[in-house]
Amino acid sequence: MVQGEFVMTIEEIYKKLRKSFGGTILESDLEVLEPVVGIEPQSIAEVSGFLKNEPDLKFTSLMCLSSVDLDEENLQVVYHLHSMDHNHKIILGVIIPKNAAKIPTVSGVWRTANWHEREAFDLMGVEFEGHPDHRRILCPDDWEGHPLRKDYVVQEMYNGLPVPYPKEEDD
Amino acid sequence: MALLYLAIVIWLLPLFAFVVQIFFGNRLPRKGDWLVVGAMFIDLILALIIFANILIQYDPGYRVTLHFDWIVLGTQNFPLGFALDNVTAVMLVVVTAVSALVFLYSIGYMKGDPRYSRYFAYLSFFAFSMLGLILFDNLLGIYMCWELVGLSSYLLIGFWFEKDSASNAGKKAFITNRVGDFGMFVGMLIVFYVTGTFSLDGIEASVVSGNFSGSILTAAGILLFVGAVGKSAQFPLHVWLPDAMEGPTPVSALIHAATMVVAGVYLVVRIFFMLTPDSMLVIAYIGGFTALFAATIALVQNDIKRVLAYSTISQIGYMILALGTGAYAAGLFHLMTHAFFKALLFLGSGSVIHAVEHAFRSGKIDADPQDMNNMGGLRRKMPVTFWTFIIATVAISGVPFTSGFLSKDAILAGTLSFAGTHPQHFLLPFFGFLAAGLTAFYMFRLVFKTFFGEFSISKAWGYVHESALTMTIPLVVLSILCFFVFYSYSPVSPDEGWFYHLIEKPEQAAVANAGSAMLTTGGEEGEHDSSHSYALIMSLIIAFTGIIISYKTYYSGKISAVEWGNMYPRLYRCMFNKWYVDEFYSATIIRFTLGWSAFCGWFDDNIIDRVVNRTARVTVVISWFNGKFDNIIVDGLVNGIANTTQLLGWFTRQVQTGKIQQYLVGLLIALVLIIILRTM
Amino acid sequence: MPEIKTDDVYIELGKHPKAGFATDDMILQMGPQHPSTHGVLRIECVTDGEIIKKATCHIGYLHRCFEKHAENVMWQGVIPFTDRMDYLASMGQNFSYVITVEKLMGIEVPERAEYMRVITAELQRIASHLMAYGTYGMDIGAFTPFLWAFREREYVLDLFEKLCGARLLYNYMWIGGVSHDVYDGFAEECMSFLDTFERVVFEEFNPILTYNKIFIERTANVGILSPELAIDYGITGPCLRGSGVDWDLRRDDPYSIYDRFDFEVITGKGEMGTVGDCWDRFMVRVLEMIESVKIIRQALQQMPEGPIMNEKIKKVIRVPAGRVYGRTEAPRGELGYYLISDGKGRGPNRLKARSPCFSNLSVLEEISRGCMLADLIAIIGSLDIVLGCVDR
Amino acid sequence: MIGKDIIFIIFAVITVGSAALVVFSKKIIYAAFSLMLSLFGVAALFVFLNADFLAAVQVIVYVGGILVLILFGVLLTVKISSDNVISHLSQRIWGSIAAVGMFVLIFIAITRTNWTILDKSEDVVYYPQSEAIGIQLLTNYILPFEVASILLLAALIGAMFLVRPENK
Amino acid sequence: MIQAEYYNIFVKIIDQLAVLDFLPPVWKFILASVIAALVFFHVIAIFALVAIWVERKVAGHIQDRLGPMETGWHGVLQTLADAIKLLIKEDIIAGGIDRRLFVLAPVIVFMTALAVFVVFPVGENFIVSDLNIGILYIVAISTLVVPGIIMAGWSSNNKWSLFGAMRSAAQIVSYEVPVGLAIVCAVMAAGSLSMQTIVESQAGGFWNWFIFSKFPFGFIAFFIYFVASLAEINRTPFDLPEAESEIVAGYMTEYSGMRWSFFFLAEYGNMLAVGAIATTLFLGGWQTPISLLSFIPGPVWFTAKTMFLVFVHIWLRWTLPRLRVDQLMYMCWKVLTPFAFVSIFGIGLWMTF
Amino acid sequence: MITLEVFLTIGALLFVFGILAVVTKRNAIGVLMGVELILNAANVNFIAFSFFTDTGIDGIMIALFIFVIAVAEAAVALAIVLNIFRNMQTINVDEIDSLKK
Repeated sequence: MVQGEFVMTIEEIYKKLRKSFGGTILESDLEVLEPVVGIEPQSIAEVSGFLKNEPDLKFTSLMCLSSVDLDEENLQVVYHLHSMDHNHKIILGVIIPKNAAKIPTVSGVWRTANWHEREAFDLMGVEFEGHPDHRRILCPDDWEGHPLRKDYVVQEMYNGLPVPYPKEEDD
Repeated sequence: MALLYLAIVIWLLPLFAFVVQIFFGNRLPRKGDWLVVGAMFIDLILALIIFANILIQYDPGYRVTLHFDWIVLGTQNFPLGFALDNVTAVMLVVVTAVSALVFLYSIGYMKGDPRYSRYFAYLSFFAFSMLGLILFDNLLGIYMCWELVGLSSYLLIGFWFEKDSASNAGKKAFITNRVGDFGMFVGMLIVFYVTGTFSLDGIEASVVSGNFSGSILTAAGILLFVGAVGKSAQFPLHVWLPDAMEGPTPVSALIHAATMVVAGVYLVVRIFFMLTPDSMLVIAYIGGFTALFAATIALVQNDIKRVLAYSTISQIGYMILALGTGAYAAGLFHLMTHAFFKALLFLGSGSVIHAVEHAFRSGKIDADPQDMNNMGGLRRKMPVTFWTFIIATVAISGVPFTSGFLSKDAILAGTLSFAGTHPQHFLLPFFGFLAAGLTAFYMFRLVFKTFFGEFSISKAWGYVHESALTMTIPLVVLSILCFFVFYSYSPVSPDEGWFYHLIEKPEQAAVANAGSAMLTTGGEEGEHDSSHSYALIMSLIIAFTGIIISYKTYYSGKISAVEWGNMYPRLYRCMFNKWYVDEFYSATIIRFTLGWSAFCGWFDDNIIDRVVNRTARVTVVISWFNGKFDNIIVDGLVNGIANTTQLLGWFTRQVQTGKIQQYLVGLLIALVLIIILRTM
Repeated sequence: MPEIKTDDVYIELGKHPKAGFATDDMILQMGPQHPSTHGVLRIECVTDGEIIKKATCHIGYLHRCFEKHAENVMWQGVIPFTDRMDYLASMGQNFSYVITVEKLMGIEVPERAEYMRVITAELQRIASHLMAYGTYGMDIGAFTPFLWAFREREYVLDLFEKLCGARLLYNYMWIGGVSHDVYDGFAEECMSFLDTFERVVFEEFNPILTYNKIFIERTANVGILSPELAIDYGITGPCLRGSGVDWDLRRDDPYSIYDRFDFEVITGKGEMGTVGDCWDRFMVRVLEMIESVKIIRQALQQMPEGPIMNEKIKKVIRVPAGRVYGRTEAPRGELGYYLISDGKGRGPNRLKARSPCFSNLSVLEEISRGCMLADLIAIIGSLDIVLGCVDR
Repeated sequence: MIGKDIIFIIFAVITVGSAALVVFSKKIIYAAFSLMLSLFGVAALFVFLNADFLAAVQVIVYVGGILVLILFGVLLTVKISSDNVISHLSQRIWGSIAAVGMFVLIFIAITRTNWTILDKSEDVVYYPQSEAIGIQLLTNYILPFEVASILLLAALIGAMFLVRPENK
Repeated sequence: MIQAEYYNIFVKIIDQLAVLDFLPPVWKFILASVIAALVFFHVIAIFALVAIWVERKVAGHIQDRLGPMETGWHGVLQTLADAIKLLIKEDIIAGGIDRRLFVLAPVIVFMTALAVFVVFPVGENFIVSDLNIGILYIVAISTLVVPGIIMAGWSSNNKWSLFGAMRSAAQIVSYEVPVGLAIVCAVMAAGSLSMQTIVESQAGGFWNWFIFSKFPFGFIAFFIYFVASLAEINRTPFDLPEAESEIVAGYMTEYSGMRWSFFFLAEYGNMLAVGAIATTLFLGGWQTPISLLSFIPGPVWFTAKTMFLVFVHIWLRWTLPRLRVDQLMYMCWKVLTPFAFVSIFGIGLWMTF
Repeated sequence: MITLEVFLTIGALLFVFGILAVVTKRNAIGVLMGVELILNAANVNFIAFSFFTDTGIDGIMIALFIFVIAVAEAAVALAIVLNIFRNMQTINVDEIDSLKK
């Protein structure tokens, strides 16, 4: 791995993205510890493809794909990208509303996204459009709800059995 | 008889090794080299056993044979046979000894080659072929093995076939040999036509009885000799041998110096009884001319292996010359001694090349490791190679106390006495002596340029080192064999040794029948007279002259080689370019062949194709009419029949259900009923 | 390995194959209780006789919703949960988490604690790779290496037990330092273990398994994972290096004090077959143990005296608001934590764990296609997954 | 020699009974294992007929070879819970009629024939039999022996050809 | 009828007993056979007990541990305790299993393991029945194990079992070829199919054993037999049919308790059997290696040689990994079988000249 | 008791059961088993005649050749059956009637 030759700072990458995609790249605060570059939900797949294939970016590796319950209305999907060739990083963030949590899949760009997106769907309820195998991954197929949401309530019965969850005594 | 069986075992062992090696070689540990080398050393031990037995018997007329039918075609029988006599035994020892040492040497030399096991398989195959050539007492068998050694030689020359030069050299050797073999084959056919047999005994019988004589015998002898010319690289078919040096150096040592190329000499020895005076003269002149001719070329070559190659041609010329002048034992003797010291020279040169090449590679220098101009001073880094090389050089130059002196002196004496009897052939000793002087000169030139002086490329000097033990051991063993004691008690006279006792000149029935006294003297008889001492003194003088001139030129620098070259520029250029023989061939024979094939191609394209196309056109027209007839008349009939059959078939199909079980049940019930009905 | 055309692989169940001798496809449920799935993994194999046409992984049998737990406990309370993720390499899991929190807090860790962290993490790597070595031998059918590896692993666990009282789930690394200082004689015991261990690897482990002809036949050229595929699937750790990718976070993205040590990054070279086959992945682990030995030796020699905890750390930790992604090279690959703090809560607002085994396992379906049943076992073993890490 | 008779009866019953099971068992796999028992019984009967060598060969060839082949065939083509393998009624009735007819005829033929004329003139016992068989195979039966080997080869090639994977 | 020569030591014993004179000879013969069968059953059972203990101890020491130590001196009674546990274990027959075949299968497998012991020449007069086709009998009987295993695998109604059965059947049927060819080598060298004659033709010192006397062909044949017999009895490195890491326990997956221990006993019986066959065919059976040691009785030699081979089995099992199916078949058809032909050819030439 | 007639009767029974298996089995492999039974019936007869009459070892030789034929037949027949299964997905002989169509 050749390092350091083409390392680009996050500002440079951000500028390059703005140049290529314009408005779909949202205004982002690049001053914090690990800045997140905001992306419009519909264009995430395109941007990802660009980031992976552009010769001086080459984000070949999707380190992590996280889903975040931001607040009452919104969810966020965060992509940690890393370039094995150039050893630079970028973090993309896509904010989507909770009631219509749909976002194009990036599993066509990085195949590792396949399982990560399934996990995000399973635990956070983000639907990935165009995903080849859109099923729950960790919870059983007939589980109700998405546990990592802040407003998640455990179902009382599962397959006719009470879920062993000690009810807190309110009074 | 037991010895003969042993000899056959010797013959078959390499074949076994070859078969195992070619199929399983890569899977064996160490890629199977131990198998081949081991087989060869067993061969050597067995050959030495045979040889010891021969020595103990000490019988010049010793000969056992074994015959069996090979092919029976109607009344015509083609037997094959093996014979073991003293010549064979000596040859067995020579071939197995040189082979075993060269095989051992190859382990070091070929280390790391990608086709290592294949190489040893080929070597083994060669040993098998060569031993067969020695053992057969039958022209047919000899011819078979003759071709097999040609094949293995071809395979080994072109062993590094990635190099164009190597593969071309292989082809060249093969094709040139074919020319000679064609002559040999015609000779064999003549022999067979006249005598009805290929067996040497049978031929001898008919020569002795006089049925096979005269000009046809001469022709047969010369034609057979043409084969020897090809294989032994005599003028004018010598062109392949220098090119054959493209093969691995051990191969050059084994095949193109010590064993295979002397097969021609061996063939002449085998057919010696049927040589008429005329054919012997032809042989003598070709041999003598080649000896001188090749020596002149060797004077000016710079490639170390090419010098040795031309030296080989020259030395074989010597042997042929000896046989042609009737010095039968001397020729054979030189064959044996030459095998050892020439193998040693080649292996030594291989060791040198190996070291130099390694040095160049390590020093990242792009230079020809075989060019003597790039060497020098190696004696300090490679003492074993140097000393053994010196011994061999001394031997080939004919310095006393060496084997080379014994054999070369015998040949020169033979030619001298021959010339004494027939003064009109004074050229033959002249050729011999001149070549001897030149030999001493160019061999010492080689030594001086290689081992003395300073290494030309000092950058690589640090990388030069002595070769591995597997390479130096054969050198030492062979160098020991260069001393006279193994061959004769006397350092000056070979006829006191076992060799001259065991190898006797056969009855030359053909000469006797020719009724000519012309060649009855000369050869062996001559050695006992005064010509022997003349020859001894003269050859000594000439050899030392050559050595001294060489020393002056290349060591002390008193004489400038460049000046010599400038003094006779045309001669130098001729010698340097090998007398333009190759160029002559390509201008005549090859050009003609290419032209003829171009003509044939044109003929095919323009005449034959045109005729064929016309024919096709006509066929198309005819078939159109045929088709119409077929469609309307024949098909109509056929379809009618088919429709009827289909209708009938439709009816029948309703009966059959397609279930074999039901048919079987029906069959059984019918069977039961029939039996009941019949028996009631 | 028999060649299977890609067309044949995606045959609908029950549909008749186009080529070959017609047998019905068999659906084989391997696991969740199976000796060599290394835990409760279920693989649904569509097989044609012994040949796997498709192997689909079903995971989640060990799912504990670690991330949900983390949202409900204090900052320090997460550490024991991380222990239980990759229970064979708990130190590495602790390490990654505390580094992430410290990064967000922006605090320094005392030198001595850094050295202790590196030493224990590398010892843990040895223990974990020993486990991988042993179980892989058992997958291939050799039982003895397993026990030999366990014998060595015992020494490591003994060291840990003496150090922090626990043998498996240590809770050793705390935010701002480590929980226990070394006891007297730790360095000597450690050194003596390292000396014997190096010899044992070369004189015992390699002859009985690594260079065993049958073992090589079974693992070389099996389950070939090309570098491109590996990166595409987010494979990390020894599996990635087994594919010949020269990538190690300890060297390429140094954290803690790893930039002070001299060690090599082992990559697969295709010594016995193709680069990226099972043997390469296996061999990378074996050699990495030796590299870990080197690191520990250096660390033991350099270790300074001093405190083991940052004094500024209070019982109740306040972490400023922010987001941070911290990653380390755990024994099984890149272990990353994406940590979000809102600056108010007692614990993380969101903690996403990016576990190496999760990504590593996802490639199984791709590389096991067309191999034989026995090869599937070999491939799973060579990926060296821990289901606690996959399912979290 | 009442003991010998009892053993003989046991084996005869096993042979014939399991042959009947082959016919009447509903599962093909039962039929296959019954066939094994029947073939084994035949081998036992060979021992009673002083043909030890043949008995061993019978077990090797039939049980070790043919039966395993049949079992493989069964396992490759039939699902474990496969259904009735006996064909429909009319087929069975007609088949039974034919078979019983055959048996009655053969049995009548056996009982009516006077076998005594064929009885052995002397007690020639070929012993050990394997040697005699070997000698016969390479002398009188050399031609059938060679033909049989060619037949086996042809069958081998034919079988391999038939089940080879088709090239697309 | 049965022309067996009465080497049978049991028949001799029965003949000696005056109490039994009222019985007709055939009954005596049957009685002798029953006694012999009982004796050999117990031989196998006891051998299995010992062998399991030995295997555990050897395994333990190979693996740097002690093995069983608690029950009895160095754990000698451990196997016995296990055996009792197995005997009193619940006999589980799961639902969906084909009951008849499931019950029959271990019986067939164990029977075949037992039946081969009839022709082993343990000593000069110590053989149950010296059949003149002895070795052929062994080959024939051992083929019966294949249907037994298929039966077990099929009737379990479990895919792992079926896998194990198919693997086992394919493996045994394939390896029968090199085994048969290797046996033919010994038979050719001895010129007889009778086990006792084969042993007798190796008399007079260890250089007359076929492994040495027909060197190297005898050795090749022995080696092929040894390797292939490992495969025949499903021992490591050929234990694919019961490879626990791949197919759980192969055809034995659904078995438990006594039925399972029948398979287990059969495995150890088979170990003993192939060891004994190899001893008989290649290692001179009960013959002494050198005449100096002829005071030691034949059965001791026979047992010692057999036990040594059994020990090698155990040793290999704890050292080697397992082959894959295709490698197994490669080994059989492309390595062992050709070399077996070579050695047959070699011994043929040897015997001709 | 053990006479030629007994063996011939056993042979006849085997033969008849073989015939029955051939004609009543719906499964092609069942049919094959029937064929094996028939061949065994023939073998029993051959050996019986060889033992009880003066024909020497010839019966045994013929039986040996019948083995060979049985092996060849079984191999080829199974290959055919498997091929049929490949092409038609069934080995039920009632359904294999493409000859009819």
